[in-house]
Amino acid sequence: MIHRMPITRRAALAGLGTVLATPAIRPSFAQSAPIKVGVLHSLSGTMAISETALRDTVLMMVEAQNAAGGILGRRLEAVVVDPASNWPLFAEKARELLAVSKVDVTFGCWTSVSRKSVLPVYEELNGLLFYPVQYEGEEESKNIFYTGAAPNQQAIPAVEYLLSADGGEAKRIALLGTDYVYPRTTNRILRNFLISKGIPESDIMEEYTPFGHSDWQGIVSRVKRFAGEGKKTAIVSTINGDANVPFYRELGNQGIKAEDIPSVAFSVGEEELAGIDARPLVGHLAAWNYFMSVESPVNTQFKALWQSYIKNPRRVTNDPMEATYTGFKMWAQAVAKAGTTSVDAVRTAMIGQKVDAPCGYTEEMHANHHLSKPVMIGEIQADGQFNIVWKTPTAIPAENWSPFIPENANRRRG
Amino acid sequence: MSLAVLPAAPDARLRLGLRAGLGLFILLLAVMPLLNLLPVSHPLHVSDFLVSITGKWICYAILALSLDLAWGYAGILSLGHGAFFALGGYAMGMHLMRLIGPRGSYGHPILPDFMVFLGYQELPWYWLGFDSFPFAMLMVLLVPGTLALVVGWLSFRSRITGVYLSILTQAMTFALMLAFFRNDMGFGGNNGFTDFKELLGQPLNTTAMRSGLFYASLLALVLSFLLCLRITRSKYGRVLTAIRDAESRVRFLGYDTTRHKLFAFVLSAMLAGVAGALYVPQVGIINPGEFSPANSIEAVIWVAVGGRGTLVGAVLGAFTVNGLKTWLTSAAPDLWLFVLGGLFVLVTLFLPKGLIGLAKGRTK
Amino acid sequence: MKHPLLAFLLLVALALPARAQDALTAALEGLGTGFNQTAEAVDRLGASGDPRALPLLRALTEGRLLRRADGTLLIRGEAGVIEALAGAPAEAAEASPVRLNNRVRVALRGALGRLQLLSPDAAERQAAADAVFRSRSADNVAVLETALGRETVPAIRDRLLLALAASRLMASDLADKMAGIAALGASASPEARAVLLEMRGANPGLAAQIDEAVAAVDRRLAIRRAAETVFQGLSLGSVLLLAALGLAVTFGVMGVINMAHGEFVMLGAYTTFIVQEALRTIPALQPWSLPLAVPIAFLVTAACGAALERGLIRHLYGRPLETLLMTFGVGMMIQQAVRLAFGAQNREIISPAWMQGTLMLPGGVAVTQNRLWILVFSLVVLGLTVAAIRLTRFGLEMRAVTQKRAIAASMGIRTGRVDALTFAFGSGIAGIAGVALSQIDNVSPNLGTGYIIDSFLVVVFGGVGSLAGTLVGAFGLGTINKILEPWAGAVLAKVFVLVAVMLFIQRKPRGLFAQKGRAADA
Amino acid sequence: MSGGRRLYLDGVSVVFDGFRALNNLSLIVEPGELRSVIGPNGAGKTTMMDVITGKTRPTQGTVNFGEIDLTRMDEAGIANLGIGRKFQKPTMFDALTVFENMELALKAPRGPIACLRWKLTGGARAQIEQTLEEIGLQERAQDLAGILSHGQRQWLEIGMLLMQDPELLLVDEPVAGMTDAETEQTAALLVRIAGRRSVVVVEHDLEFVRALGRRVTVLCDGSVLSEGSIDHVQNDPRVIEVYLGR
Repeated sequence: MIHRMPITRRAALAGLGTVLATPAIRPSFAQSAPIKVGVLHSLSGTMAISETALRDTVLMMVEAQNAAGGILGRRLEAVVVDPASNWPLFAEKARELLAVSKVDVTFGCWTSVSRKSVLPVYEELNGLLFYPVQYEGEEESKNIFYTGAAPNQQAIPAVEYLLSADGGEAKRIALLGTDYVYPRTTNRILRNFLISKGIPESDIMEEYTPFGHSDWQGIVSRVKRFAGEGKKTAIVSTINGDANVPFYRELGNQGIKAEDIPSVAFSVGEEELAGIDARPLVGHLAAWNYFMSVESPVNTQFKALWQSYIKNPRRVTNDPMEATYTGFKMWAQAVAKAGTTSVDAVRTAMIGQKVDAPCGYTEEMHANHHLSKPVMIGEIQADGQFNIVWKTPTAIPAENWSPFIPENANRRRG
Repeated sequence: MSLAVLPAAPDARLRLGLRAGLGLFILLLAVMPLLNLLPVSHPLHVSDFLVSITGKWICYAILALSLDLAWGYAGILSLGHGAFFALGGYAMGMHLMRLIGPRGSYGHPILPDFMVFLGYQELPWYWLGFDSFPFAMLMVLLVPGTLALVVGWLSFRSRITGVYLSILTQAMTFALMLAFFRNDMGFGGNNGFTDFKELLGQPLNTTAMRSGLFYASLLALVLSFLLCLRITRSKYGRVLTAIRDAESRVRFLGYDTTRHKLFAFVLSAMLAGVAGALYVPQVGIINPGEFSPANSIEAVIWVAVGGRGTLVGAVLGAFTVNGLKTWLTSAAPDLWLFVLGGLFVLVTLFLPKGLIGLAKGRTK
Repeated sequence: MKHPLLAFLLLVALALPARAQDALTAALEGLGTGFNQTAEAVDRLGASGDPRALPLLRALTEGRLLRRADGTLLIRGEAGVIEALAGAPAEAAEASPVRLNNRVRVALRGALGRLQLLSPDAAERQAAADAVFRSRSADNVAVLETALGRETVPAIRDRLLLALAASRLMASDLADKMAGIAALGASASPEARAVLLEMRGANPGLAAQIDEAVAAVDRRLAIRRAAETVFQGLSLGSVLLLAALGLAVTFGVMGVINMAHGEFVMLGAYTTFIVQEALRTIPALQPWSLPLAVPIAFLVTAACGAALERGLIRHLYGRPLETLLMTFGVGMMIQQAVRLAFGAQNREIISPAWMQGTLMLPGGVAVTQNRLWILVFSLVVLGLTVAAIRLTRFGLEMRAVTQKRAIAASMGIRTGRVDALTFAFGSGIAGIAGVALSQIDNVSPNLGTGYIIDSFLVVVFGGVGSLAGTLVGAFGLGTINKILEPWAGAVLAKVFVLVAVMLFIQRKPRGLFAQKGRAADA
Repeated sequence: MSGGRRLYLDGVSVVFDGFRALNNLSLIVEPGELRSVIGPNGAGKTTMMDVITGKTRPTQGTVNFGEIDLTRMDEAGIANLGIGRKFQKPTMFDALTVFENMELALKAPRGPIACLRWKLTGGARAQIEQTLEEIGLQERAQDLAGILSHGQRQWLEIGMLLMQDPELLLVDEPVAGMTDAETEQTAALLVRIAGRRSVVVVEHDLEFVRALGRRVTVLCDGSVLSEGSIDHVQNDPRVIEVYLGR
């Protein structure tokens, strides 16, 4: 890609520079230099599975924006780097994007840890990061815009649904998750929430597994046993992308039908299901703020744009991609409004931006740097798509500091 | 200078050349933070990024040195050195976490954020004392050292060598990685530690502090280089080489090879720990990923690329491979793995003595 | 007292369709307007006991039931679209499929169950029995008794009896309840246990009897659960065995450290994917794509192995550590190549029907089909490997070369060729492992990385160069892991096993089945 | 080195999975004695040395050096007791120079720290250079041991043996690959050494053994077949049977 040449040469210098310690790069911007959009998603390593699609989404948006004449009459130029699913490398690459490539905005990160590792860099160098994935909340940085869901925009409504008549009036809940901060925090929030709903501790099961866990026999049969106590049981899964395939396989093979033990997942989208034969899973649930099956004009555009860009009519879209799309649109509007790409101006311009998102709702960026989002519950269909069985009437604002974490009461604001 | 250590002629010229080169290189590194102070427009200006990333590479170079001591000289191919590096890093990380104090987002006076939202009530016992800098520094040495002592003693005593030792050490770091991923361990699980605020009363994200850490690392590099030099030049160094080439013969000369190897292994583990400790405040994060076996293997490969059994080679390798990696992950995000993988293949196939070997070939 | 009425209804249903027609149309009221209305309508259809509701309900489960704005229901079939009850051909225009949710599914299962209890097809009757058991309501008692009256297949009878017991338990009559409790207590099914516990709250008076029954069930279940744990251990062991077997040859026999072994496994999995895609065009062969993939995967990875050995590894014989580093580099490249070729996303592997679901072993031990197959498969592969090494000419030459290279050479064995073949053989096994693993793990470029360390440990633990050792090692570690898991948790269990193995190797550096020879001195 | 210790083997057997390498072997080597051990291949000569030097643990039997039970010690410990060994196949450290090889062998504290602190004193150098003289390698002092000829390697190893200043030398086939002249020198050297130290020589070359002209022990199938002067054993019918019978 030609548009990546300058950074190539500069980075080449950087590489040599340190070996020979030659004096390094002086940034020399031409007058109407392009607006630089950093892309900080893993293209190799364990997270590549999820993140490569987001890289492509940003590139697609950049292309589209340029086709539409760029922003402020300036061309957009994507700067792609590969942090290789290596968290310290994320920090390094973030610094490189900001200090060397001098990007005006960055779209990136998937896992919480990658975000947490770049956060200090963005705050120090006053950069701008758009983070497109649902996460555990408990964070608010002036340099980050969170376009994914906070727990109250995904987890809690989903569990409420399970407890409702339509969801099957679950009385016992098995919280299964990959052992990292998002599931831990989410489950802590849910535990407190469930207790507030009158479900006793004894009817809550919590199990954690390592990343990419592939042997689910034991846990699934333990869940079966847990469900065998004569109370309607449901599974709440915060299992991370990669481990879901074997997990659902095991569910299917051990004959756990959605009618008996429904499960609702927070990290399983169309992309993950693309990896498995979804027939045994029909009826299991996922909670997101967007499904590919949403019927809205914007979504139709979005899907068409994506499939033509990726040159694959069967390629799916998913929630984080939609969040990326929405974030990008907002940023473009904010830059246009601010009339400049300077971070502080854009940051202020961002607040209150509205975008008609593919999810069919108008999402707004609030002062807490989080979006108001609708919550949707989808049932897995045989074709790996979701059939939306429930959704909030309106987009609901994010509670990134959950009221179900007691410590938030005495949290120092700001 | 004794007859014995007076080297053969061509080697001498080379070694002198390398020394000079290294000296010059260190000098250049030393001035980088100063050049960084120059105005951005100045032709000699060095970017913050370059400085900070070089600081990181210096830590890697120390790790490479420690590995070279164990592998290049004592013939102990440890595929678990990443673990010692990470443990040193964690010790430092725990100190930095304690220093955050009430500045965490929950404003808890003692507990780090991750403990707060995981509902910890008080600090686990093994966190006590890490608020004191000297104690933390002591742990930076002791924790990796002790682990090396235990694993090394068990292995060397039962005469586990070669690939068996490699596989064993690899299993060690793998087990540690799994363990540290567990949030119940009280080390922040997958997220590890991040968002550090200060060290020794100085805020971390200032240029002054960054150059401070940079020089500290550079000093550590020079010192560990001299230490390794002292060791390898001594008779002990020759005993290690002898053990590497014919361990049983050394035993028949009356040397307790277990003790000798153990000494080298523990020392090398401590060096790795120091490297990790300097690394963490500069990259601003430490997490279980550092334990991943791939990291350890990569470190071994730096040494192989530079040239095992030559200290300069280890340093050279660390800088070359990492420089290449940084460049390629931006310049060719899709292809860098090919280039790096290819490099490893070529080096092991055609440059058994590494880049230094190449230079040697020249001088002859 | 509803049962007589019901029995009557049933007869009527069979006798006088015309009369039933109205009842049925009445029952359909509201179906498809909302989830709740649909569920209620389905319940009514089930209660009606009219078999002519069957096609409609089936259509609903399979999502072939359409609803026109005016409320008329249509069924889409092979023949085309027809009106739900009348059966007259109809226009599908502006008709949308009736949507389901779990609540409706529950209702459907009950209703279908009731209507199929008397179906001529045994499989259907069995499913029906289970369904009725799950949906258990006192209304079912009569139907079940009728069904029991006719049922001849013992397996189905048992299920019917359970269902009957469960339904009795729901009845208001105390005697019925007691009978139900007794029957359930006599069973050894977790479901029965669940039913009992569920009813405990509703019948405080019967708490004692229920607890007794539950205890009885638990006693029977205890053994079964132990057996299931063991199976899980063996299953995990079989995975380890498959992953390690190739190494047992390349590392164990040849003493070559191949860090790209995991990538060969991954290549095997991708070959499975390619074969499956290739067969999409030939539906007849679809279910056989997996068996077909085995030899192909073997050949593909074997070829890669041979290339790797001839091209690179052979230059590094006697330098195992360098080989280790070099193959690590190769692994990186293979992984990235696959990532670029197939994309980083997981690839979908369809499990053939015979590998899905659970199998009930005698004694009611439930084992998952795919894992059972993999267990069997792993043993077969092991057997073939042993046979190849012990019985074939190639195996003989292989052993000769690995034991006394020079002498073998002097006897006219082309050692180079044997090395290549041996390595190819080991790599091929890795490929086969990939085919099996594609059934339980992600088919992604990272597939292999998860197995490499475990594999090496298994081989070393079992004793380098000893296939028997690899076998024992794999199953031993797998079982220990699964026994630890319940109380240590998945992660700690693995950590414990790793540490245990490390300590064991310290004690016995040569592993369980010590071996002498070239590999052992590596 | 007056009043040295005697080497005492009694009823020593070594069994490698079924095969008896040593079979109830008994042998006594007096202080200062020079003893030749001969025997056909597989007689157990090398195994005997392995047992003495701690490389192999005897399945049964006692191995004492003076009062000390060698079976309880490891190679290093035994070597430090003053039992030096020269291997059948000369082994040294090819990556080090001849001088460095000698330096490593030189009797001195063996601990890591001690080695780290070690300074090559004038005395030590003198000692090394003198021994180099004795074994005729003073010219090669700075060459890597790896480039020496086979004969020179033999010499170097003998030199290293001397540097250890052992009380008992176990010399395994010292003259293999040596010229006749060298062989004579070696014989002379060993004779010279003996008296101050006890020496056990394992050799095929009967001429060499004759040249040593001391007490000879004939091993066969892991136990002593015959013992006495060279003439005595050469006339012993069992020995003849063993040697000529094959």
